[in-house]
Amino acid sequence: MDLLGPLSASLLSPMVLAFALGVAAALLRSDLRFPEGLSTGLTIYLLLAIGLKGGAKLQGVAPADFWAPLVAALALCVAIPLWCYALLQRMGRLSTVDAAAIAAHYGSVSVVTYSACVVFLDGLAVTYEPFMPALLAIMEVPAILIGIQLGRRASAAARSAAESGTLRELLTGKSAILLGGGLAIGWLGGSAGQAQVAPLFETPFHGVLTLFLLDVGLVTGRRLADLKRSGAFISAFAVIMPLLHGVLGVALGAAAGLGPGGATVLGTLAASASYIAAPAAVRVALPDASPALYLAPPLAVTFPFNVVVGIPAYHAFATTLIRS
Amino acid sequence: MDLLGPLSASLLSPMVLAFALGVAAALLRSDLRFPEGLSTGLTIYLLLAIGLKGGAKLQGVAPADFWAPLVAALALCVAIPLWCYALLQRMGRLSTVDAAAIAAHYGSVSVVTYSACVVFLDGLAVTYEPFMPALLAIMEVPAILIGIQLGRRASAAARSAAESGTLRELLTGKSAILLGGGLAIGWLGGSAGQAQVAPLFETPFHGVLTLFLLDVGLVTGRRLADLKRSGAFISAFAVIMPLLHGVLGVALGAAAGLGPGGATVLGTLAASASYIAAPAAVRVALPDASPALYLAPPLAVTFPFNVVVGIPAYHAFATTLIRS
Amino acid sequence: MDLLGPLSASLLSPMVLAFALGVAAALLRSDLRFPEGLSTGLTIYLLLAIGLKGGAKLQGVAPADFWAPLVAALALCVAIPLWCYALLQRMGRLSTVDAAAIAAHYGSVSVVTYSACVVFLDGLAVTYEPFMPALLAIMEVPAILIGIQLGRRASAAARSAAESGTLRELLTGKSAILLGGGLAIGWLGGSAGQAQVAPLFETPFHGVLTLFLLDVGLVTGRRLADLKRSGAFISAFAVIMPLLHGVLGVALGAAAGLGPGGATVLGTLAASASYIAAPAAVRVALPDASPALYLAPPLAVTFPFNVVVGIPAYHAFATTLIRS
Amino acid sequence: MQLSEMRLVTVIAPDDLESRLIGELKTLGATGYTVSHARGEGSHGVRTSELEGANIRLEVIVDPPTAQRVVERVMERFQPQYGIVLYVSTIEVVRGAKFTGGAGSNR
Amino acid sequence: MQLSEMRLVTVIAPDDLESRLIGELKTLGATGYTVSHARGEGSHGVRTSELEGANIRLEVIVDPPTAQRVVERVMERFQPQYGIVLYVSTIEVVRGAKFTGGAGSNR
Amino acid sequence: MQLSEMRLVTVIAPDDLESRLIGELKTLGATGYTVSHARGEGSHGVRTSELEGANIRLEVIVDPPTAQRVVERVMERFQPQYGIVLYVSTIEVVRGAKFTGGAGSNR
Ligand SMILES: Nc1ncnc2c1ncn2[C@@H]1O[C@H](COP(=O)(O)O)[C@@H](O)[C@H]1O
Ligand SMILES: Nc1ncnc2c1ncn2[C@@H]1O[C@H](COP(=O)(O)O)[C@@H](O)[C@H]1O
Ligand SMILES: Nc1ncnc2c1ncn2[C@@H]1O[C@H](COP(=O)(O)O)[C@@H](O)[C@H]1O
Ligand code: NA
Ligand code: NA
Ligand code: NA
Repeated sequence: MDLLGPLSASLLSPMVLAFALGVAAALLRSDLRFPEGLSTGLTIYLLLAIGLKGGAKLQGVAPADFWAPLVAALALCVAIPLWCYALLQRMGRLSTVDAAAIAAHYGSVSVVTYSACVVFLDGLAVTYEPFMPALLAIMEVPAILIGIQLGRRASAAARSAAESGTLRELLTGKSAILLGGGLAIGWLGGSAGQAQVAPLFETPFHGVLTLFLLDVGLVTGRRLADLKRSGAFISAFAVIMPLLHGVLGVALGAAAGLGPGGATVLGTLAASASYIAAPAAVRVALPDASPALYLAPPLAVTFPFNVVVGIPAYHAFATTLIRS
Repeated sequence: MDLLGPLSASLLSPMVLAFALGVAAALLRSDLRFPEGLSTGLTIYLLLAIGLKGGAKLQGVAPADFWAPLVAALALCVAIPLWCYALLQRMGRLSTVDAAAIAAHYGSVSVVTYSACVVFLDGLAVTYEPFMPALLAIMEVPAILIGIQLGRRASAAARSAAESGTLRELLTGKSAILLGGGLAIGWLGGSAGQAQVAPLFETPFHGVLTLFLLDVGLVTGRRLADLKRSGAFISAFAVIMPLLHGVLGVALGAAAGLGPGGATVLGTLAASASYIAAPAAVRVALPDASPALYLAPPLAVTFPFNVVVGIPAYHAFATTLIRS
Repeated sequence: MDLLGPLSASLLSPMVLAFALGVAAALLRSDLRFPEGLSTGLTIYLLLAIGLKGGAKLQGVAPADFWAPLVAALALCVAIPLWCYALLQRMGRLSTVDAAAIAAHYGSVSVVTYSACVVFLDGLAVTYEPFMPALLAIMEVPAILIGIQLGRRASAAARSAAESGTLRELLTGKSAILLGGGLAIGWLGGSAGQAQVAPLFETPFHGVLTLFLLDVGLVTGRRLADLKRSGAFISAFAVIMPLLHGVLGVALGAAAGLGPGGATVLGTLAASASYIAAPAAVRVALPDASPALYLAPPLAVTFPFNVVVGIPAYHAFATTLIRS
Repeated sequence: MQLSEMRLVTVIAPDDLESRLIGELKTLGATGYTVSHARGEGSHGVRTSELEGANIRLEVIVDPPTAQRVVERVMERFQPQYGIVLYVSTIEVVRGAKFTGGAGSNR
Repeated sequence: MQLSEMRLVTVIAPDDLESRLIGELKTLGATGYTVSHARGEGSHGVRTSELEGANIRLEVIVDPPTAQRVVERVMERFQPQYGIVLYVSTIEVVRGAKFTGGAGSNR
Repeated sequence: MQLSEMRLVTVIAPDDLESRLIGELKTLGATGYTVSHARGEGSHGVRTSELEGANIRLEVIVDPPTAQRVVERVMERFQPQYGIVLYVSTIEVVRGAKFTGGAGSNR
């Protein structure tokens, strides 16, 4: 299989380059900074746009097609945080609460990585099942809850923060409201509704993602030093685990009857580590956990790894697995 | 006449659903919040976009066609605040200043409701007179001035705030500058000018409105408790008066020679209650008036009522009246 | 030559009218104000958009075509600040540091004026060399450095601010990162990359520029009083020098082998005075210089002059010169 | 115009805690509060963006006993877990009654 | 470095009043001011969005007599109608002359 | 809860200087800082927009000797060139050790 074509297409996409520009600007100590209104506005846009588009596609999905992939997705969401936690604690020798926090991030999913995957598949004209965005929304939450429970057992601070980090708080968090609400609006409005909002929420989506990734790059660049401090184990973890999760996700997807496109998306979701929903939840529910440990690896290692190497690889694996 | 088709089309439009999502998120105490830069940016966009589009259409309008609808519109703008004031004071037993403040809001017009009406008509491929956006801009101001004068007679605080709330201040307010200035730019630039800005100010308009309504929904949800506190009279007022004003507006529009589309728009304008321009003006000029009374009813009752029930009804009435 | 057609097209373009609306609103003391998030967001968008579009065009440019115009551009960038400085100091009797600051602004280039020129040429379907946006990015920096060096010799405050205003700081400034980074992204991504971001960064560009110019107009209106205070010499300078620089730029462009479109752009760049990059740099590096002197003339005189009179004139001159 | 002394408690806290902090303040009898957006750095690292979380700067004017209660509540319920900085200063206001627990509001 | 005492008047007011408040401050001899955006709640309800109106937080450093005049003017002309909170504190600055009415500016 | 006195230095400065000011504060031993966006006007004219430049409002809580050093450094290195306003006030904090140079951080 030719991996170089897609790889260079990924590497040279405006999205990846904007991320790299942001990292470079931060390392060069540029005064470029996104104001609050812009950063938050971009996040709101992306979450809502993904929800709306996904929701509109949901119309006409038969529950019968949906349940097997749903089970596969939930299995991933439960298993990934558990073994990440064990690994980080035993082999990585991280404190319980840090291990739990990182587990929550890697068990949850990244909407930006998901978008990069969709862009990649669209570029190859590969289709995927219409319920994948719904899986994205569903997969965001469980691992965060699991990670929080794991961390809470060990941390007095987290226990006394116990009124937070509950299911209720997660389901009313910005991320769930926009993604879930967007899905509902898209689904209820159907293609007629989507046609009305597409010129804002679909056509320029890729450009907005590029702008957002410039901002993500700025944060990542500022956080690179954290990575160095947190040691080689974490950095290795942030490459190896996504690869394993990606392969596993593709395999489970195939077993659940997804086509190559859908299996690639499921692999990508499994491989991705959250950096919008999970940090916001963990910040409040596991305040003891160190942001240096849970923010930098997803941003600085896993995200670029997935976009540049992972997604093409998962797709290559999916086509091999499912075609044969 | 079939009212259900348009009704469900309205109910399930992304705009209305986004508003509902915002209300739900606020009631669930979600942490979703639009930052200042985004909220204000959306307001600036909407006002300017409506102005620009309306202005471009004004080219080629003959004054002869315009004067009768203008007189109808002005009559509505003067009469509505007067009778609302009387009603609220006598039957509603509101204080003078609160009655005056609410009268200003119901006498003025809502640019968002106007936009919803235009979207509705566009969906049915119903045309309307090209000078309707100009009427929108004109109808924004008089009722606010009248309401302020009514309130000022009674309130010492308002009198000592007298250097504000003047015609000059209203005409240089954000809302008038953007709407009026947009009209002027659109009119001077004509269709060539409009072609240059349409990809920003027309194509994605509906999507931006959807995003804005999510924010409006958040405010409305936070304000729902106000509504309960202010009693049943106000809530009934906020449904019944718009219906009356809508019917009256359609009838006057028909009498002034408007087609069914234009009469629907005039009815909608009459029925709508301002929640951008009027609150800003009243806040400064009638500081004694209670925001709980003048903000919640237009947002939480009149706006959704008009969008879901009112506009289709005014349109049904207009087609009956004018076709026959 | 017919100058009136293009002139009225310029005067009545939404861009120019939005600028005028902003000036009028500020003079009327309107409460219209762009929040930080919106203003900064618009600046980031414009710089990045110009970079991206320019970069994508760079693919396939032969260095052989590029070097002569590059030399012409650099010559302008070095010469303009030097003679502006001399003139302002000797004839204008300005202090050394003020003269140097203004020289930096007029020697550097205005991305907004550049955009207006491109819009003008596109309107006439006149093409220009694909490397003009790269020239824009290159021409931004040198004159600022020269101006700062000139000012620093005279000002103790500037010398003690010496750790700033260095080449490094300029090259990592927001403006250079976005413009230069955009060029790089566009160039690496090529037309495939550009196609992905064009719906955000190209299609609505003109509309965004219009919105931005409304904000620029607001600042300009507030600054008009500065202009009056700073005397007639500066105002005359702000009209006459651009005209000279424009003519010179066109002539050098023609000599360097540019077509009429490219020569018009080079003339416009020479004639334009920076109001994004230069003020930011001068503020830090020449803190003694008076913003009233270096902000108002580019905004309130040179920019509108160039857009309304200058660009059509440079183009007329370019077509005469190069056709014959 | 007669000025009287009150206490101003300023709390710098992660913006995620806004609604919970405000809830506590109201329980303790604060008659109002003012919030603005802030970035910052401290022992819990940098807080300067949407992704990393940002701070709020919460100001509440209260009478001295309430100030003491606010300090205690925030230090007990929030400070041990979250990166919160809190400081108190004495200020002068015109009508002190406005700021004393529920009673004496100026409306 | 020698510090001298000055008065800091902080005004929390509806943002609609910004230009009028600043006009008054200048009339009273303030040599400058600083404004930031704020949200808040008090006896006049919640002010937290574009539609509901938001607050500004206006700081002005002045000498004690000017501070007194600012307090009086704001309390007389604005406070009775509008929801305004104002407080005064004593601060230390380096060159006090900068803040004393018109004279002594550092430029 | 025991409160102890500390010094709060507030610096209003052009936002372009943010990273340099923060660098200095860290060198001088500040354990943290808080920044918010501000507009303003003073002897250097209006600073109220992206084009004209805006201000930051930088707060740093330090012990009295560090406060003195911060004041001196800012006044020497920045104030002469740039329009900077700086003021100091005495505040009360809960665990003063958190704010004393490097040592005593609460994490
Ligand atoms: N010494 C300080 N002076 C001013 N603000 C501080 C200081 N230390 C911490 N902060 C603020 O309080 C927040 C939490 O502090 P910390 O718990 O030390 O991380 C930081 O993000 C800063 O905004
Ligand atoms: N006790 C308080 N502490 C701090 N800020 C307050 C307090 N009370 C009111 N405010 C602020 O002042 C504004 C007007 O107050 P009010 O007139 O009480 O509604 C509110 O929106 C708050 O931002
Ligand atoms: N008297 C004052 N009170 C409050 N803030 C001030 C005062 N004077 C100046 N400032 C602030 O400090 C900045 C720089 O001041 P200046 O150097 O006087 O221009 C201004 O933009 C204001 O934000
Ligand atoms: Na995952
Ligand atoms: Na109305
Ligand atoms: Na130039």
